[in-house]
Amino acid sequence: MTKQVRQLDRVVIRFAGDSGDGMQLTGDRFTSETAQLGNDISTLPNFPAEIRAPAGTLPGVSSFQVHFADTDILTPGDAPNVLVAMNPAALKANLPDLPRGADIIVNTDEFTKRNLSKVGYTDNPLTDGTLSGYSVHEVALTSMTVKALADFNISKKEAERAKNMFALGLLSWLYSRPYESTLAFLEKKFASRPELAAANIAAFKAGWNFGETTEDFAVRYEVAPASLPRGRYRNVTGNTALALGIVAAGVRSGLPVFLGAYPITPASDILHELSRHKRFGVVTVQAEDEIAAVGAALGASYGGALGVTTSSGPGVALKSETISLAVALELPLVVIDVQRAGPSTGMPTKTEQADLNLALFGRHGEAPVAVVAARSPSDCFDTALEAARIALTYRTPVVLLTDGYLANGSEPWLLPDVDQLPDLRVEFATRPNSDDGRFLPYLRDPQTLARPWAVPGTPGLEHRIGGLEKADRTGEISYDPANHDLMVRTRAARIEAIKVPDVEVDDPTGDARVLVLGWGSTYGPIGAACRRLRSHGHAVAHAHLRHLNPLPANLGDVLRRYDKVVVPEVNLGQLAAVVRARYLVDALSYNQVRGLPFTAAELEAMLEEVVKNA
Amino acid sequence: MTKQVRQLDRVVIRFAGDSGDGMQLTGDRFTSETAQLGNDISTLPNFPAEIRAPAGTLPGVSSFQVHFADTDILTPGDAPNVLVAMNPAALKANLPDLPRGADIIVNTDEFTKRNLSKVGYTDNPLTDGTLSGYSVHEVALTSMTVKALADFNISKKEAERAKNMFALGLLSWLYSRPYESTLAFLEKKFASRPELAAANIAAFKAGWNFGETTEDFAVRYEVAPASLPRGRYRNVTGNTALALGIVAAGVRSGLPVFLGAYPITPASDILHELSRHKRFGVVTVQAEDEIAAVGAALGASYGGALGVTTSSGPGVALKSETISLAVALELPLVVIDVQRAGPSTGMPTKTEQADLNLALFGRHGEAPVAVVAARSPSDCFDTALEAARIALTYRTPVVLLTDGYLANGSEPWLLPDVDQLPDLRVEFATRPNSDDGRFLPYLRDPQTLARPWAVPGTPGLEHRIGGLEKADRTGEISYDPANHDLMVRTRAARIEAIKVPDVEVDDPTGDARVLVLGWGSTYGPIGAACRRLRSHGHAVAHAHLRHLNPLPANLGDVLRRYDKVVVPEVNLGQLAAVVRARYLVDALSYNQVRGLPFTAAELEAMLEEVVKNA
Amino acid sequence: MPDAVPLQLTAKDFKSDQEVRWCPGCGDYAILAAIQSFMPELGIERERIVFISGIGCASRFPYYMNTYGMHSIHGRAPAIATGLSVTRPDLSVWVVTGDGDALSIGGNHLIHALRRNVNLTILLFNNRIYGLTKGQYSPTSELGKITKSTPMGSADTPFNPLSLALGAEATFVARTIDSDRQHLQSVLRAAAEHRGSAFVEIYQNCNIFNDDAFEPLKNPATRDDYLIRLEHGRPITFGADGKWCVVHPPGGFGLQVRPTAEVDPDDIVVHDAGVAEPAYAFALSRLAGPDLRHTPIGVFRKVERPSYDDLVREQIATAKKEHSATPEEQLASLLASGDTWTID
Amino acid sequence: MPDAVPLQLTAKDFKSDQEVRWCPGCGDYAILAAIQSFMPELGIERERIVFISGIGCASRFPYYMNTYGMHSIHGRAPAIATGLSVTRPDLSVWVVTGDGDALSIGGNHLIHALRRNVNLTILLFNNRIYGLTKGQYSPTSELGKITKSTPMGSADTPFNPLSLALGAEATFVARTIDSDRQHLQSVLRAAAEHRGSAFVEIYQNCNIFNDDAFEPLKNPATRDDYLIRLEHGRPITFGADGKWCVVHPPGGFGLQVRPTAEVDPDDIVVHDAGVAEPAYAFALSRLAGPDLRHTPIGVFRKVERPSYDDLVREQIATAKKEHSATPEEQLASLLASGDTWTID
Ligand SMILES: Cc1ncc(C[n+]2csc(CCOP(=O)(O)OP(=O)(O)O)c2C)c(N)n1
Ligand SMILES: Cc1ncc(C[n+]2csc(CCOP(=O)(O)OP(=O)(O)O)c2C)c(N)n1
Ligand code: SF4
Ligand code: SF4
Ligand SMILES: [Mg+2]
Ligand SMILES: [Mg+2]
Repeated sequence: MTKQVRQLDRVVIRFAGDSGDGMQLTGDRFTSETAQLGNDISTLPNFPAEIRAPAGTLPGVSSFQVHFADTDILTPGDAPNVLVAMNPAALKANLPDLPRGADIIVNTDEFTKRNLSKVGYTDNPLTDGTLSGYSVHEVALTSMTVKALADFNISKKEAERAKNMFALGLLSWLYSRPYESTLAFLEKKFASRPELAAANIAAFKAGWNFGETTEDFAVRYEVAPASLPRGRYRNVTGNTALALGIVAAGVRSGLPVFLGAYPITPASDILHELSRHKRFGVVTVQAEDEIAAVGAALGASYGGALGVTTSSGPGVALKSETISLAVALELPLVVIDVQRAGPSTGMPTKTEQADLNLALFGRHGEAPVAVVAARSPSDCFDTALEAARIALTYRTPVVLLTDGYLANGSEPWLLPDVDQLPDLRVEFATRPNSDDGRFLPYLRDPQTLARPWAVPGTPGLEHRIGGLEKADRTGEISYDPANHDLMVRTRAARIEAIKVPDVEVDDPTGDARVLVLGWGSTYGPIGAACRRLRSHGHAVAHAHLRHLNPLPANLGDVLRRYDKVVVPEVNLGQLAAVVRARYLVDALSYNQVRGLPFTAAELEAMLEEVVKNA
Repeated sequence: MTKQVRQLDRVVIRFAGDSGDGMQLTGDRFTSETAQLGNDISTLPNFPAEIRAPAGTLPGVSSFQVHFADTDILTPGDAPNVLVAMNPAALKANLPDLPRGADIIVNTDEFTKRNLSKVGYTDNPLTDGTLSGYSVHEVALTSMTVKALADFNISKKEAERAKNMFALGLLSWLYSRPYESTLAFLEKKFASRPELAAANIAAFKAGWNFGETTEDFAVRYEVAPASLPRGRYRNVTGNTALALGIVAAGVRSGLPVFLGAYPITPASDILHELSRHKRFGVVTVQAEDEIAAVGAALGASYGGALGVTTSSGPGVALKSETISLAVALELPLVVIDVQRAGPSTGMPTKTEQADLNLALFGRHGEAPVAVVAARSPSDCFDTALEAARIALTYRTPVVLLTDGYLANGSEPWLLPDVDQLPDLRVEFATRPNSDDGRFLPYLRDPQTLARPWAVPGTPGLEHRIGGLEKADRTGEISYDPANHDLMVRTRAARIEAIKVPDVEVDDPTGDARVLVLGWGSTYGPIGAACRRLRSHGHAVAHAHLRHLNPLPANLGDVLRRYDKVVVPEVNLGQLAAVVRARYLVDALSYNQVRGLPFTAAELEAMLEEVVKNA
Repeated sequence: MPDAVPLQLTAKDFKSDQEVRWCPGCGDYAILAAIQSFMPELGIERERIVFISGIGCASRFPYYMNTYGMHSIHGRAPAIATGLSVTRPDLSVWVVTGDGDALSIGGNHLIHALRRNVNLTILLFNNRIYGLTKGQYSPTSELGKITKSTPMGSADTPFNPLSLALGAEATFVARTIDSDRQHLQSVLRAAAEHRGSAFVEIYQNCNIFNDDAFEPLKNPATRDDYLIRLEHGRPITFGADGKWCVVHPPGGFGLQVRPTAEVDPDDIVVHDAGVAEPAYAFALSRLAGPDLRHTPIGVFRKVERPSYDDLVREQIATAKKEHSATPEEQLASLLASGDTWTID
Repeated sequence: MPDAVPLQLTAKDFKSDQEVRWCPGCGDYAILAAIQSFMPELGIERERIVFISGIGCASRFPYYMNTYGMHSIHGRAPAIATGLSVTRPDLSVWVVTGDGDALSIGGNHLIHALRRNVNLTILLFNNRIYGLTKGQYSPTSELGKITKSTPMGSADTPFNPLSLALGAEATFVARTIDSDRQHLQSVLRAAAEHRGSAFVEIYQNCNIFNDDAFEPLKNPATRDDYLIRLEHGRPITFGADGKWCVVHPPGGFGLQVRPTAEVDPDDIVVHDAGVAEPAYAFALSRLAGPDLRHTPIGVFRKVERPSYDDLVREQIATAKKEHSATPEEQLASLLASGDTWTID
């Protein structure tokens, strides 16, 4: 029987199940099928908190949300249109996020008394009316999968595990996804166990066919391709893009990359990824702690490598003293902070933007560093290159801020042309730089105010540097009051002198009176909210900062051009305070600190108020 | 022969010599003789940089400046009226600070070819006109001392060493100081070596008599007592006052004091002082590093002690992650930062105010703490008590900022009446605090928003705390988005809710249009500059902050009352940025970062400009 | 119930109301159960027992104990516990830590706690992996270990935690294993009795990221020939009816395993945890090979040395003895010490 | 002069233009002179030599060497040097540190550098005190030490730096003393030859805050009976015409000093720095008493083990070998890895 086909412009699906149910993989596959089809995409995984919980419990729920559309989109979507719930825990944990009317596909096999009680369901939600108002599709995913795989000689456990492929097949059918890449993927994944590959493929097809045949799904959906810029795309997470950006920085600078890192959620994957690219001369050292990690990176920079260190808040705090040394030594250093919810251990798997103050002000003495932030998963690639450019050109530590949302979220990435990437080559000092034939390690380049990078091994430039105050030009230890004042101001001027592009303002109609100023991962939700407001006839402008220190030269003018400036942040107003202090503009701070990204909807509602009253 | 006696209202004397010449002791003694006489006093030692330098070299110069007057004074004085130079290095190092016309007393014995060349004097400054314009008194201090002590059976070295007492005797005569206390001091100091005591006393008297008899000193000076509040006084340095304040906090709270510290200049003396007061139940642990030091202090607080940790910038930076834990645990903790010149190792023996940002913002996540700062050496005592009050009452980390200038500077201190000191007694939780008989470790006091302090050993209140986000009231681990937002805002509200006194404004005429806002050790120079301006008929107001977080409730109003607000800081404008962001007042930032306190003169000059153009 | 805890405690009394959240099958469960059922033996009221941990799977431990507890930050538990132990002699303070927590980021605090001999019982759950952060190698992972962060194998020689502790002047050093509750409890017993720092390494299986790391010590086929149970005062023999023994080759250094049959019984090393000289325990700590063959478990070393906190408190007591005045009076005279003068 | 440094270097070539600023009489002067005059022996160009230090009096060392140098921050030199050594195999990297710098705040970095066996020569100037901060006790100060921070005496048992290093898997461990230039240089020679981490403790006199700490080892009246000079392959005897010797009591553990006359020559321990088993060097490290009696100096241990940085570079080399394309080409294919799709 053929089914009715309905066109949709956008869909948000959330796959949810137990940690063991392979929801991340299922989401990944659906995402890549969807990519093949040319939709724009944004995804967001949601892992269980640090510690693994017993199977079937609420803390054990893992989910993956994918938003795809026929236009370009900016966020993984506020609320799912479809929830795939592999067990009662997944249903209970995700139901609150579901708008009435949404579709729910549940794996009925798991709704046993025992499983229900595990999550505190006294009655069965499938029958007690809990789900009234939703369109529920009850599917015996496990048993149907097992039945479908009866003839394969694989264990029962293995057959059951394939249920996620059954679900994927069903959803792929429902949204008319091309499945070739998934079949290929499964072949590859289970290359060593052909029967398992075959079984999973069979499960996938069984799911697809189930959709085709069952009465339960009367309509089938299609989402037309989005008109995105031409080119080759891949889907990429923030952590992967960041790691690739570091590799690219090594290639484009011609310098070896040294990563000193100590594992920490959600930054560890950068270490994992970079440790796999040794062929690029990338050295990764898992240090004994964060202090050693940044110390080793600084030592490598001293030797002429691109020193990089990655961590999250607690670890970055520990690096503070050594970053201050790097400020005094004036050597390149890239410090990556994948922010998570604090203070202290906080909620390691949850996102937050509350380390901006730490990056800007978290050192003793006057120790200014450059600070940049990425706005989207794929932007992490460009931001990494920009951080490396600043570090290498200006011989300074650069703090690069991302967060858990960017780190694990993904989006399609238009692959850059390698030759078009910035040229990051540097010149090491090779000969004395003063007329009297002496080498002056703190004699500066008049443009960049950078001092020469004279690496050990260079004959005739032997010199000593350290954390004590240094005399201008000679770099010798100096306690001279005037020299200290000069050096303190010079270190500040060095950072202010960094050339950064003007901030662009997205103000289509040009007559907006309210400006929304953001930084980092709020780019998506703010952008989406502004679009919605405009679609409702409200004029609103959006400026988003990549450079947080120094700030773009035009920022002051931009801010003063608007009657009202709103700064939404996933902290208590850290950027707002900076711009208020700097430009004396009465920037309004809007904050939610829930360990989650903003939803476009809440920003839209908040901004609508502001716009109306502006 | 009797000499002419001239009355002076104020004198600034600087004793300068080699590290080995005992200048600090000489200055201390002169100071205490002066105190006995009832002058107001302010002193400032200047130690050679960390590493000891060879004798007679410039880096080896050590000096002690004492300012005394017949009125109350606020600073050690900008420039000495009298320089006592024990060797060529001392002369060369200090001459630049000397106004023409000043008196210079030099120890001619040390002006040998060898010593001169050591400091790069080709000719003898005593003869080559270098000192024209100064009134120079050439005194053969060493040889006269040795001669005077010929009959004592002490070594030649010991006799020579007594030359500082000769100099002290001379200066004591010159300024008509009472010397009984010094003689008593010497008796005590050399109790074990009576002949040495006698010799030093003899040297002192020889110096005194030399003044009486020599032609070179035609006039003798007197400085009348100042009219200071009645009471018992002692001279005290900032570090000592701070340590005594901590001891007092222990006594007044009835809690054992635990100090976890790792030595660092200029904070080490607090550890040394507190380690001598074990009879008050003060436990001092020299930890393996700063992280262990603050950790141990936090552990002690957890157990019901007053946990304190002392350090300077580099060490405080290292404590950041643990302070963030203390914010999450909501336990009392006093973190003392004796600021020194940074960044990195900087100039350890030099003063600076550049750790304010670190104290306010130097932690990952939203981790607000209370911040207070001392304004003068004796004020360190009161500030320590205030830090303890806030920590104990509100169960929060408190950062107490002083600096090298306060730490080593001294002034007369009107001894407080112990019973009048604040009552710091606290109540530990002893029983469950919820109706259902459960103990809720994060159920707050409605006034203070403090949670109960339930120390181990309390039956029935067994509970677990940690760095992960906690559910409101129960304190159990929570990843709930709304709860995190609530807790983040509550931790901020907790600090904002701390009751701190309004800031007082010193605006005698009440018609000033310019307000000078300061914090910490700039109190003296700013105050002195304002007095001078007023004496020249300029109206200027001065407000000085002890509380930097939370800020006094009236600060906003105060700032808005004036046309112009100037914020002088020994950093690049850290407080200025805070008040600009908070109150949107166009506060003017004035900065000198030379490792030295401001001089009243430079502030006067700067402020005069501002006042004129206001 | 607030007051009056009956001192007849049972394991149940030490279970907190928190749901235990380790992966099913994790060795931590067995250790938790063993400790909970051992606790009553201490004869100490629950409220006087404190567990302080760092960060890691192991460090979740305090949440599951119905005592006082602090889940602190990564690597710092020994430092925090030192502050508590020094100021609260009435408490029984336990540190629970992992191989990364104790030996990687926390290495410095651990060795300093041991040399100071602070009154602490330190339980190191060694699974030779970073569990919580999902499987990077740790300072106890074997050389060449392939993990997420070392796709071509780790390049660092691991620490031998017991050798490190002995090099750091530890007075009590022991090893036990998650799978043998009885042995684990016997070691806890000895550790709890020790005044000063008691360092206990517990081999713990992480079945998710480093499964079967200690398999040869558990597998019936191998364990007898691999595991050496140390018993104070007894000759060191092991294997099926003691077919192996440990000897101390004359002239040679270190210890050796020989077939008991071929050895003069007098030459078999008689285990003495009380040997003042740490060289013996050190030699024992080197006996096991990388393949875990000849792994001694039990108490390697147990010697008396004044504990840091006892000495510190003695000084306080001595200082106090000399003074009879009230604290306020003493404070007043302290403030007024040195030269003072009066203005009136 | 920029280019062409003559490889016939002299001590003078290694003196920087900085005025040396230690207290007159400080043991650091002697060490500096010894090292400057030893350097030419290395046969390495000055520019390929790097000294990295932490903070402390000892750590001022790099300023006085006319090589590359970094005076870093307190305790972190081994970590910083690790990053340099791993990325720059062409350099000779030296770490200079003090007992506080290396063993107090820097303890963790030190023990990890040693277990990794990073190519570093680590010189620990041990004066058993904090010199730069003016005289607090250090982790090597004797128990009961009275200092500014311990007016009633320190309560912590000191580290034995060599025992700690051996417990941390060090491959090269030696001790020497500031007052004996010849011995100091012989130890530097052995250390410089060693591939991996060479750990050298140098007893150094701080004549200001801990004068004569090593007096018994220098005083003609005592030194012969106190100091034991280890020589590889030679029986360990010392004292006036070797009247003392070191034996290894059968059955017993550790080592003992006996009158040579009373000992069968075959029972005298023949020093072998190459013993694989660290238990021997460990026993040697325990020989000296708190009064410094029977203090061995020389190379305790020198064994081969692949160095961390060599292994890391091998992995890089292996990974590179498999690829011939240009970095740009490889990067392009890396970026395009995984599922990609094209929109046109
Ligand atoms: C300062 C800091 N750095 C890093 C982390 C991330 N982290 C948490 S636990 C851990 C290591 C866990 O390994 P282990 O101590 O062996 O405990 P296990 O999980 O294996 O029981 C790391 C690196 C952190 N929480 N804090
Ligand atoms: C982070 C930090 N903490 C503390 C200090 C202060 N400090 C400088 S050197 C030193 C110890 C010096 O002792 P040691 O390492 O033995 O060197 P020595 O001066 O004896 O040669 C200390 C505590 C510092 N500079 N930085
Ligand atoms: S990851 Fe390993 S150590 Fe952690 S809970 Fe799971 S099994 Fe246990
Ligand atoms: S303080 Fe001691 S170690 Fe430092 S320079 Fe002086 S004598 Fe040498
Ligand atoms: Mg582990
Ligand atoms: Mg030292």
